Amino acid sequence: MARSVRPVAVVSFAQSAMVRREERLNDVEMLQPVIADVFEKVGLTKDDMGFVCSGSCDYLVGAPFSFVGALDAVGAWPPMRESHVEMDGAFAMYEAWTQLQEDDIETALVFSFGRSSMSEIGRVLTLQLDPYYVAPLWPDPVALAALQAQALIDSGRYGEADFAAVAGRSRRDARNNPNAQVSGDPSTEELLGDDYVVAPLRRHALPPITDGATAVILAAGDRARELCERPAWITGMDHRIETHALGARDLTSSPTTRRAAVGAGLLEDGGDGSVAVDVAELHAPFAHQELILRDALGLGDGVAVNPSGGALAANAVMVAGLVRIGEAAGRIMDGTARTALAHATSGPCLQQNLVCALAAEPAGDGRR
Amino acid sequence: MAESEVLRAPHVIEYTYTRSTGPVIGAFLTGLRDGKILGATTPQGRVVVPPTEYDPITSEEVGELVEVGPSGVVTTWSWAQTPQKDQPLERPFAWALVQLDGADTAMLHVVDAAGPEAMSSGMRVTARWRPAAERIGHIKDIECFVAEGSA
Amino acid sequence: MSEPVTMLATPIRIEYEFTAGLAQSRYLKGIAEGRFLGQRCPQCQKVYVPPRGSCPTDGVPTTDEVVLGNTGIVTTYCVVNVPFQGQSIEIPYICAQILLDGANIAFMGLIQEVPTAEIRMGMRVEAVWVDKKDLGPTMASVKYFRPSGEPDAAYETFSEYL
Amino acid sequence: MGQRTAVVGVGQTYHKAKREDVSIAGLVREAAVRALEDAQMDWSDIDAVVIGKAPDMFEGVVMPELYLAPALGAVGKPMIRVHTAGSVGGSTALVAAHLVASGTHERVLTVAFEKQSDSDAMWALSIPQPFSAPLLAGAGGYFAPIIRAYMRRSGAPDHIGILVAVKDRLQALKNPYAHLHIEDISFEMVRDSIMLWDPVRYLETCPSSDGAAAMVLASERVADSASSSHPPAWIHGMAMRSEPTMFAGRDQVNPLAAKDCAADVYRQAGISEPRREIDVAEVYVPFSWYEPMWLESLGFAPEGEGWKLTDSGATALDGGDIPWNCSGGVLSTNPIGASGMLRFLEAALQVRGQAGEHQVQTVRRSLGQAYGGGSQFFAMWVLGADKP
Repeated sequence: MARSVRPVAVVSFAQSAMVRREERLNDVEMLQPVIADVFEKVGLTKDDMGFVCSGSCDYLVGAPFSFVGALDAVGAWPPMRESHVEMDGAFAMYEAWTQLQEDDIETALVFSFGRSSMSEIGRVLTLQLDPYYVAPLWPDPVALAALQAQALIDSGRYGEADFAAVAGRSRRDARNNPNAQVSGDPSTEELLGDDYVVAPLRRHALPPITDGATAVILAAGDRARELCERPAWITGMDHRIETHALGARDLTSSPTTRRAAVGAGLLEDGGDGSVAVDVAELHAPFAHQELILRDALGLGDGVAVNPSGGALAANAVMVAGLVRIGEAAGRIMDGTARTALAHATSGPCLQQNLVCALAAEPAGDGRR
Repeated sequence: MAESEVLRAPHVIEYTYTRSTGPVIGAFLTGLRDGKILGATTPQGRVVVPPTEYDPITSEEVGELVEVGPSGVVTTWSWAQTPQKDQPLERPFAWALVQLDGADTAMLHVVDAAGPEAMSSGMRVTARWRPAAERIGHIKDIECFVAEGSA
Repeated sequence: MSEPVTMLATPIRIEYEFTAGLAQSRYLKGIAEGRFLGQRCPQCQKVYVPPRGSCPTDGVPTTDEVVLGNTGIVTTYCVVNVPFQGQSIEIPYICAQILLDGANIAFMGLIQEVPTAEIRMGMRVEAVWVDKKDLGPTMASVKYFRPSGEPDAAYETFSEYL
Repeated sequence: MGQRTAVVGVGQTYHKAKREDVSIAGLVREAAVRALEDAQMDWSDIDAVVIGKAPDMFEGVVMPELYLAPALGAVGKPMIRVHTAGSVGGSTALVAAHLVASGTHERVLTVAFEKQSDSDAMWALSIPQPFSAPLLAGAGGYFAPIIRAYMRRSGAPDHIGILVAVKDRLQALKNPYAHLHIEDISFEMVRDSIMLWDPVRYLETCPSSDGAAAMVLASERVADSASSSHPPAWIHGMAMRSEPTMFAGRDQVNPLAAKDCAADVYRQAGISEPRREIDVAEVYVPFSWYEPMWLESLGFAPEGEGWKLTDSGATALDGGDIPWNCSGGVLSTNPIGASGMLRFLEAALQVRGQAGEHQVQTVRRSLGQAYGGGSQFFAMWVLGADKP
């Protein structure tokens, strides 16, 4: 269903430094340089944008309508065609991408911002849960992810050393990412010396608490070619949600990630095919979730997974998904990859999953 | 401006929400208050616990409510060495998905156990109720689950 | 057996550590000194108060600081006669949009020392501050605005700010 | 505007101050099930779900679409959550419509709701923020000075706001779903109600409601073969516009974003004289004075003369040539997140001939409009009985 008909590409990507706590700047001040940067890279201004869409969450700052003021970082004047989702910026990009499938606009700015440091982030995320049966028990996100990790261990497919290996590789890759928050070169043995936060998850298997902002610019057809030497063409994009009832899911798999990859044109429907891309940026906030996602997509050893360090290196809530798309697109724009997959997730234990397929060439027969 | 000159202040959002339950959630909570656990039957004959007004996969309306448990099987668990604010127990405990006898889905709750070595997937547990006089129609009317035979 | 359960009470408390940011911190430090500090947009030259750090129409940082006067114009107003949670003033009272001299944007302020029947669009007002020793980086430092006694401003001079 | 798109199913809840008989899921399902029944579809027929609501603090559930996915038939499907302040119900419908117009999906369920009685809207909207000025005026205090500015600018007499308040409440008596049914509503009753935010009286403001609205949007192929007993309402134009809350020289009475949004939607629909070419309009009027103000912004009257249309009775269901808010509007029903979608939905009801007692005779084209924030976010659509 969700394959590009009109060719649309990511032509610019910018992000703030991802930090444990942004103490100096308010949301507008944090966003403003990122927006300026994403425009500057392609020599555009806000007046060139056909559509603007953003993603953020009121509860992160504890204020209703917190996205309203953030628009001042763009300067919404003259009035703009503009919308907002209370979701990760990756979903805002999906909205922009669908609207670009219609012919009346050529460009879109997508941005998101989130600071996890201001609130008791674990408790904020608990409020995502069923308000009658689950939230009143106040399970924190680590507790729920740990249930998933234990189920994965029980399945016999992976163990704690595999989780540590994912975390170690993430930190090594993050050394090449100037915006990453957590990097280093720890051995699996060292990491296995970490304390449990909620067993079987040790400290290294958890995402950091991160503040940050990000933005991308999308452009259609020839406009993309004018703006960018190597546009990262979106060849397909899809997202799918699972039931909220954790006890009605198989937590060790991610069928909706696979379904979204089919929707994005990366896999055939049915069968046990594998996604073949040069790079995959997977939004796996917890180490074991990367393993679940790799299996769901059938990623082989030839795929570079999370060369940015992924969400274990920086995980600004509402931002980290769109950063995955930006990082994957960046590899195509800098010529280091021909094809890429980006994934974003939302909700407890990978409840909702988005897959974006990117390539150095537009999809198919160049229709329209 | 130096970082130290930026103003910071605490901020609190606090409210006691009053949630009307509707018939299905209300029946489950009434059951808990009265010391029994109810599940909802889906059109395919599956029993959903805790019950929602709808099948958690197909969204079809559920039918009859049936009593399940109070014992069941741990399908997965995790160990909270450091309990957090508002969580059900103040000493270290296990989070668990428990599939009650007679149910086709598992529910989230906690297990009071001596330590992680006392926990395993597949273990049988049973509900430990709060005293009847303290039960109000809340998921915490079940104080926790405990290993079957240890109650 | 007692009545069925139909209601579930769920107390929720989330604590935050709020950061004012650079622009608002500067503004509040000005308030602590008993003056209003605005910021000018380098592109459109408009002066914003309170400043938010970015020009809402141009999307560029506002960095030039402008010291504004203590007086201004009531551009429009309403008389509040409804109690609500968190309200600290006895009703009825006047709530007005005040355009400070030198600013290009009005903000909401409390008007006192004038009967509600006598307030009008264009009235000149001045800020009344708490005692110097009580000044702090908080909007509570400005007690309210009151008529300054100057002649009213002509409608045409502020109609573009409505 | 992409491919042809139509409304093929609509549903709403009975709106009340407190819907204490349902859970949040029960509330949204009540509207969604009615929309599916109207479209003669099942959960499994739906390709994607788009949901909208105002701030999460109203219910204390963060991103409630995660919890509501299985309640709304979204399992295994795309689900999007929109939040654009008070305009959200309208924006949500438009995001859903674009999913069809872009060729992405063929049948999209869109839902908007608010269960304000889980908390208190006045509390949720006025949570004091550190360092900000203490909130002086509550919700209506923001709009009352703007209304005063309109009165000054247009020279409108004081009774115009009362006329709208009476008219919309009379019309609500013909809408069984409306929250307020004030049987003995009268000019005197509104005039004598307490002046909350002078110049705005109590009965010139909207209530706080629990409620939900839902629609099924479909592609041309699906709409042509739809088995619903009512005809499709085709989208002839749709637009969104935003501008900043505050900026130097901003016209708060007649915001440019409102005018631009109207101009865009009329251009798409080929409308040059809205009053003549549109048969009925559902417009977001939470304070009665916003009717004359939007009559001007939306081009139904020249600037400064909207109140004359209201005064002449032109906007009344009974005898007016351009009836506004036949359902009773936001003044009679206000589940905030759903209020905008109700405008869009009522526009569809009129085109489809489903409005019952508040149906306008022979509707070829209708308008739905929603606004939010500080009169800064706008969403509009024009629907028609004929294919565009």
